[in-house]
Amino acid sequence: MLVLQEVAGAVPHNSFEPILPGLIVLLPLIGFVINGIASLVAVRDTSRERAVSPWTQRLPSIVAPGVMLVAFILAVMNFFRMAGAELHEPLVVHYWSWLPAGDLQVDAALQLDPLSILMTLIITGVGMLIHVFSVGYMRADPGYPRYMAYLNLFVFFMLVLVLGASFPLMFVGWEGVGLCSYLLIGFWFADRANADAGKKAFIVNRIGDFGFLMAMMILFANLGTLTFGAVFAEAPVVFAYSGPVITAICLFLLLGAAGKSAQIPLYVWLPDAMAGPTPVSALIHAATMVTAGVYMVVRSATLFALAPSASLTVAIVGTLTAVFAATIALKQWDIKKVLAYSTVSQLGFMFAAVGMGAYVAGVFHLMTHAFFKACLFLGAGAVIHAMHEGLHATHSHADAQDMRNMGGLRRYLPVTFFAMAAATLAIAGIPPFAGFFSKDEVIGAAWIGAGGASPLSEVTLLGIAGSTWMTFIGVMLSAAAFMTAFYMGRMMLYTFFGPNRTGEAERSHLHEVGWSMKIPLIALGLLSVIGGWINIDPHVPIVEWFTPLAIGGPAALHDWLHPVLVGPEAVIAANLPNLPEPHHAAWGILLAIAIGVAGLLTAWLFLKPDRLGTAEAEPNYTDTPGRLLYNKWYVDEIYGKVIIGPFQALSRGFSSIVDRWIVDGLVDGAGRLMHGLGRLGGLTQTGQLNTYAFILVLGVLVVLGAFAF
Amino acid sequence: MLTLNIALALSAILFVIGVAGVIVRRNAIILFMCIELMLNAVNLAFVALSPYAGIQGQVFVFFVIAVAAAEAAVGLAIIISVFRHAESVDIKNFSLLRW
Amino acid sequence: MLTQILLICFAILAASSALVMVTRKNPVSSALWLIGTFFSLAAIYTLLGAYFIGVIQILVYAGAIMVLFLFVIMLLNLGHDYEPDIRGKVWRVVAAGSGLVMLALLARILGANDAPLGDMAGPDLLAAQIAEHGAVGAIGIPLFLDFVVPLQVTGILLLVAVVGAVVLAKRNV
Amino acid sequence: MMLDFASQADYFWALLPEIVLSLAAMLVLLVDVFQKGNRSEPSRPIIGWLALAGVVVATAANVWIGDLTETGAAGMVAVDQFRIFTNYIFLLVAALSIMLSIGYLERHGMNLGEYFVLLMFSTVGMMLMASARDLILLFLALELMSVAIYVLVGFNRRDARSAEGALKYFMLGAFSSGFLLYGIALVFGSTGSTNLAVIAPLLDGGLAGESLMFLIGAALILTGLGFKVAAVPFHAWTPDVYEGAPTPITGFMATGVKAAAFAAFIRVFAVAFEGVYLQWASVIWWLAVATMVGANLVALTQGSVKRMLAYSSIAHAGYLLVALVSANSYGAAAFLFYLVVYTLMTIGAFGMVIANERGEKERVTLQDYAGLGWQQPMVGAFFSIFLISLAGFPLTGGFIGKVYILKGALDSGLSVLAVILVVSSLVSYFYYLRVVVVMYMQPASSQDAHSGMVLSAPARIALGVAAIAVLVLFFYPGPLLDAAQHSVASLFPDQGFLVGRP
Amino acid sequence: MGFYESHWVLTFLIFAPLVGAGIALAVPAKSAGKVALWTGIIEFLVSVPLFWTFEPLGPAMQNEVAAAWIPSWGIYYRLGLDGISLFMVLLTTLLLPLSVLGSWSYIQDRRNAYYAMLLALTTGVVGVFVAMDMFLFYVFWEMMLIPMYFLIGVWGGTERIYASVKFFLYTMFGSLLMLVAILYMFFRYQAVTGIASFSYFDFLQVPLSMGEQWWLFAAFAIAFAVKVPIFPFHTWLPHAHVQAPTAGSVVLAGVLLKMGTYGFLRFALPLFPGAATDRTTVLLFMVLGLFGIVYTAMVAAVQPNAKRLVAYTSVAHLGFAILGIFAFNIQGVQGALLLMIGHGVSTPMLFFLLGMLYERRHTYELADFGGLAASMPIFASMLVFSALATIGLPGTAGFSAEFLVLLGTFRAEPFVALVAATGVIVAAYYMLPMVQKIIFNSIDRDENRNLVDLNRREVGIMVPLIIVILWIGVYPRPFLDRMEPAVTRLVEYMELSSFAGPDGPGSPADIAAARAAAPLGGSR
Repeated sequence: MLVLQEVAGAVPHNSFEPILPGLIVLLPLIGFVINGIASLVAVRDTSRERAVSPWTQRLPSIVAPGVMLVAFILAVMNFFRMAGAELHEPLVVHYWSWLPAGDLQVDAALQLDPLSILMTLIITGVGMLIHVFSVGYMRADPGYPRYMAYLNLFVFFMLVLVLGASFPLMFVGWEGVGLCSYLLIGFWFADRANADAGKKAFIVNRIGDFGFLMAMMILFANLGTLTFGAVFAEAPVVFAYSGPVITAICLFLLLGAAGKSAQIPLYVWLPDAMAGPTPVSALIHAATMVTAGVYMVVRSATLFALAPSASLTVAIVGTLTAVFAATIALKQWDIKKVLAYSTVSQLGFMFAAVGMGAYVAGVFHLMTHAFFKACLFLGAGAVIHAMHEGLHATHSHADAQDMRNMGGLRRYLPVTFFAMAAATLAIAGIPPFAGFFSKDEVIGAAWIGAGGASPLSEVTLLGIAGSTWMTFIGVMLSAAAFMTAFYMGRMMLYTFFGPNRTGEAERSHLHEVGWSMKIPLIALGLLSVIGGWINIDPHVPIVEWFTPLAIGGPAALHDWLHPVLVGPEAVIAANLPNLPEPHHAAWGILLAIAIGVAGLLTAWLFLKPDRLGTAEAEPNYTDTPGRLLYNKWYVDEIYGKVIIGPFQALSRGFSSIVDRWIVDGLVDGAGRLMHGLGRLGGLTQTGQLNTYAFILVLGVLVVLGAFAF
Repeated sequence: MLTLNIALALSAILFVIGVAGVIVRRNAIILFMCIELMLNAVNLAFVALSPYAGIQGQVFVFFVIAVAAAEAAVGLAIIISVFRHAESVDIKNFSLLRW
Repeated sequence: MLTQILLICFAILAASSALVMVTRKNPVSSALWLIGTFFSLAAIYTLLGAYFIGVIQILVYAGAIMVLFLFVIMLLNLGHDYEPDIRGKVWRVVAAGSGLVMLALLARILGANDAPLGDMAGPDLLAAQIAEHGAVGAIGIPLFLDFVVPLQVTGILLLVAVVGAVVLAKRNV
Repeated sequence: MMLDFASQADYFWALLPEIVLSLAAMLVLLVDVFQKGNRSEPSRPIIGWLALAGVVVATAANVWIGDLTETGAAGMVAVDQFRIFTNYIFLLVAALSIMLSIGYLERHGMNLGEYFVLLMFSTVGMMLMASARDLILLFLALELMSVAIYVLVGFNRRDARSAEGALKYFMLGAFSSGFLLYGIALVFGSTGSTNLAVIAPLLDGGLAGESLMFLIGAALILTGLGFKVAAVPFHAWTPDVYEGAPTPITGFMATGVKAAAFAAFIRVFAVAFEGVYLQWASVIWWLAVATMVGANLVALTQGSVKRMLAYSSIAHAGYLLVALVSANSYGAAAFLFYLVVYTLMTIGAFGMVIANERGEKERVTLQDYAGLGWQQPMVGAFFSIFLISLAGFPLTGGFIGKVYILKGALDSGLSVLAVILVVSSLVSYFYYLRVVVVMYMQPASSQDAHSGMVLSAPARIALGVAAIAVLVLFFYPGPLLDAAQHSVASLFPDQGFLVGRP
Repeated sequence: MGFYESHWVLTFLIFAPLVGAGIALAVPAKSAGKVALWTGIIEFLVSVPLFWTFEPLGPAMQNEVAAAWIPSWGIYYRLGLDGISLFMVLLTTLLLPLSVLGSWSYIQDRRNAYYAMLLALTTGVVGVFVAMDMFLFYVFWEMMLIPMYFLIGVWGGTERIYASVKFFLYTMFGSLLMLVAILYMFFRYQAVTGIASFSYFDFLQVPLSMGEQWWLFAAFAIAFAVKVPIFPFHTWLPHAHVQAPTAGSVVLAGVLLKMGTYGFLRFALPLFPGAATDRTTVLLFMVLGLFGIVYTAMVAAVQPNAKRLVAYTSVAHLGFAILGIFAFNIQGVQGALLLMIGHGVSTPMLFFLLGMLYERRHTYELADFGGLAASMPIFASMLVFSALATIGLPGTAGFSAEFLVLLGTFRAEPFVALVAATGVIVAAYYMLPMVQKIIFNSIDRDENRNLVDLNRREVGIMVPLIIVILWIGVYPRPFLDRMEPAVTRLVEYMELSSFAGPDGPGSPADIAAARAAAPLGGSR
């Protein structure tokens, strides 16, 4: 492949020379092709009732994690190169001209800058671990090669998403990951619910994609370009600060991001998406794909900086989602559902962060969340795996994912327990675990804004001042953080503590997972501990105590991402020159720690895993709040009644009434009318001479009249 | 001109009587007689006009009478032919062909 | 003046017997009344100066054609067993109505005093022609000179009529 | 050769084709009579061939008079290219009809020599009608044509329908010729002449538009001719008569009679009465609309293919009326071209109806055609060609013809009429297609439903020629288009071909 | 002049199928398919080099010819190829051999006639795309109706007659009005210049008042709108598709519908620029396009019959094409063209797949399927792929096209684009349930348990289509480059000629000026 290297800005030159960036993207695609062929061969064998060729099962175990490993190594190498080089401008690697039409020039090009490299690292790194996990988790499934193919394809699209150098290319990845998500959610398609869930995910995502498309259209109509470099260079020139156009663009982008990152009102697909295999949930629906919205907002930071009210909207949406999803997670019994709503909630945190302009905090939380949530999901996968084996042995039909059927599992799955415990402490925000630092930065940003030091503090939305909003955000996020700690504690308690609620027979089949699953668990557990240490800001009170732990120097992530955020900073500096210096207060940090600890403690003190019955024995929630939360505020039902139902009824009405009887009816009616008129006219042919003579005379009279008058 | 007008008026009246007869009668022969009446009405018009428009008018009448004779021969033959099938000359019986 | 009085008398005669013809149920009496009309017309022709046509009218129409009609009526035995064949009231009204409308339209010719479009010879020229060539000659000369083609066509027409009548009416095929 | 009708002898040359055909007809009559003597038996096959030979000789005569010109006062008959062209059409009609009749008559047990004689005399009438420049001759020619056809319609004496058709046609035909005659009388009274060449200049002054006698006369002539072309509302006889008549005669009537009446229409109205165009054009405009729309609508509901074709021929009269109302050289040339195509396709279509008849029984309902296309591929293909052409679909001459008519109409600024033509012909697609549908898309009642198809050799030749000609007239219409344009040039001497009517 | 520089290549492409049709009629029934296949392959192979021999930057019209046909009427055998028609021709020739292959086992009766019809159809379609004489164009335009009519009516499903007649009459309704308009143009040209001509390039010169333009544009537009079909003229399409045999549906969706959009680009717009660029017209067509995108998509979503569903989706897609065309900018028009190509391969792919299903199950009802991914994995992958191509997933042809259309539309009419963009949502709303009902869920019918997966021939049909879909999706540049000069010319022409001069928009003077500034090509 011809690689044309070009430097986007003329001066000064970058000294960064990437190593085969295209290969990082291409490798998963190659993996997809190989695994895809294997899967077709395998299924063909099955459908012909032949023995499945063994290589079709073995090959994916090597190829799928293999390509990921190579890609990860390449990403790491590039990362170090970039770290050691001068990078003044994002480096854009052009491959070919993709959509040249008039003044529209979209190239197939990759953009390498700190942000995309960081995302690549997360994707390939976490992705590789999950691939390895999947080898153990899915090997017994008849669709194993297909699964691996999809997973590789997903990584390919995810890399296109983060590395693409223009909005359209990002959109390619954007939709591509949606596709893979669809395919993987519906992986066990024979079960109708799974197929439905996949469909739901795709369609809801498409609503978001609509927003993305609209944003691109407006951008192009105003700027005449869609490549990142040009857009971000020209946007501050073309768009008025806080003007309607840029606000519209950002709101549409928000819609797109909300779809992909499961924010209100488009979050409904994510909990259903748990229908897919658990490693999928870990990779796609926790660590990578769902964070694409966050990535997109950060990537478009320049635009969002230009539209403060839109930014504030992003923050508010994120906050509401964080609280809302956390409430639902409080009452779920399905272990994956808890994690799913937790993910939605955590994504809300990230949104709140990037909305408030705390881009680094957003990315930071994205990264730590990728670690601990992937770890939690994989742990849940290990639990489910074990439960399945147990239940399978006795042909029990009990739900392997229902926490009421678990209990006391720490004795049977110690490694899993410790990994998950580390992740739980991380998500609860207990220092020095990863989540503490990132979540603290997020909530801290709200308090800073409330103090008037944020560009959004001066904005008025819905008649309420920005700083008030920020206070609201801070309070709500704190509440969400408390709930997070609580429901995570609840989950851990019910799963790993108390008496074991599986039957005797099943219990003997519960055992720890194999090494291919253990290693990723351990690695991710470790990352959940240390992941936060790469961004320990020594200027923040209390956090500064942890400075010795810092990896890569103090506030390394801040420094690393700084080149990416030059654009928005310049916008703010130009438009809000008198912004006060942000001031971190110690009480905020203390509050955050207190909330985390309190949440876990509350769970520990008030929940009694010993008294819990199995799913069959335990009664449903009878109190109104419990029912409301358990049934997810009935949002799915409301959507069904208010949007989907009427829409389908309308469709049916269009089809069976409007199209059939009005549009087509007019056409057929014209035909029938002609026939009727013809029959009527034919009636004059009575066969009677007198009639004919009379008709003739009538004609004569008419003609005579016409001539004589 | 009075003569002409009387003749033309009579011609029109006879013509119209013929027309009305064709509409109202069912007996094929009488129908045919009505048509003959119409032809005669036209003849009258020709003759009446010929003093003004020229002698061709009368020549024309001559031809018309010849045509009437030919039509009478053929027409009555047709009526006979029809009568053989239907045993009737009433045209209400002739509606095999309709609609 | 006398001519005109006679003309009016014959006109009334012709019109009334035509009317009676249309309204008779018996075909034979219809035929006879028609002959009455034809006779009246012959008289009118004579009054109008078309003597030859008047004679032909009686010879051919009243003499030949109407005899043929009567012959067929007799042949088909319609003189006795005739059924009433006049259509019902509606038809009669319709026929009368459309007849009257047509009459009204045609009558506009009489009211309007159009200037003739071409050169009109006038009655005098006709009289002069008749005086010069005789009643037969006045028609015969143009008939055989100017109208030789129509005359020949008439001959063919009569041949066709003969052949046709024979083909249709002869008993055996 | 230069003709001067001051000398009556020159009529001999001017009318040579008609005279030849008349003599041939008489010869056929004599041969037939002498051959049979006193016996009652079917005629020999030779009679049909003899009649065909007569038509061929007449055609040769027509070729010969092709370069005649006239001088001096206008005579009874026109000697112009228009007439030559129409003569060819009539002779073509006659030839095709004779060829179709040859086997048909035997099958229906009515093989009498008189049939061909009458057919030929009728053709003479048509030729005279198209050439007549005198209203007297016009009337006589019309009667000659009609009287022969009255007989021909009733020729199948075993069939009550044939007799009934003859009666209806005769009664209404005589009735309408009364109107025509009255019209001629009034025109004669107001102009003092029956010669169209004399009348035409009299109308240019503008007085004619106010002369009621003339206008009423013209109106009555219009109704008389309208009857012969079967324009709505003077059409009522057409379906019944076409259905009752022996099928070859139906074809003959649908083409020849119509063509002759239209030729007369052109001569009388478009050429001679051009001075009162404004008065008659609007009437014919409405007649055309009524004819096209009415006939096509009623045709939709017909269950008998023969009757459907009858309505179709009425509709085509409507299209030709559009050409007439265009009243320009385009329209007239379109009219000639269309007549040729129309003749071929209509006779072809009726020929296919003949082909599907068996023995005594006419099989003319739509269902009788089910599966025909697959069991008799040639018949199916030919019939499809004729139907498609009747519908005016590309790849057939019918399309070029229709385009030509549309061009004429647009040239005269008759856009609305053109649109009505197009929309009504859309309706016609439905019933033409329905035959194709039945032939190809519905299963036959049995495996050998169409196996006993008998069609005489001449009929096959006629149909083959017609089908090929219909196609050729699409792919290579140039010569005929040029001929048609050339033929009408003398009718509209002051009109070029490139300038539309203002 | 070489074969590819002269008109002979076009002439060959037009008439080779006709010759093939003749041979197919003559040979025994069992070899008719082979004749058709070889004709199709030769046709395709001969057409392929056009992709390279066509010079995008060369003259506007290439491979031209003008041979007299009916000279007294100014009717010529006049062909030409430009960046717009090039791909339509290639699409047609690509689909021909594939549809023959697709009929291989589907058609058992009357094969001679069937293949002859299929080949004759190709003649008409190719002719439409290269004819530059209005009369010739009209002839081809109409003539392809007959084979299609028979394909549906003879080899179709149970309601084939209704469907075929409806197809025929509906299409005729539009085209007859167009015929009148063509003749009117002919007369106007003759009135101005005194020359009889049906040449497209001459017609471009006809000075028309706005009043005339309105009527003529309406006549042309209805003809093309029925063909496209644009809402509310679309109801013939579902019937035709459901009843047609596979190859019929393939050609119908693949190229016949494109004749409508092609007609807009080639004729309705440049001939009547004043009326076409009038804001009322633009909005009208855009709104109708939106109806197609949203309304028909909604209707599609609830169809119980898979073929019917896909038929409706065609309306939805071509709604995008209409938007792009009436955006009158480069992105819009290029997108519309790309969409025509993309839809011309992705929808046929769906129809092929449904046809293969029909051969196995003899039904198109969605309720009769379910879980086929287990029994027919290759089929399932193909179906998913084609469905995704249909809903315009990036990387497939559909996305490149719809994206360009949307960009172009937004530039012209932002709010229209806003509504149109919801098309991406409804596309998923109709397509995914269909996919799910066919290949996902559990197998609940025993007939579906042991279905045979696609064989080599069937996979072979799919491969070229997949290649084209991906090619356009990933690297559409070769296509865009070849069409760009033609599109640019068209867009400039429309802009200049609709410019409001002293006599108001679209006045004869403007058109003449536009013609001089941005010639649409063609030697006279």
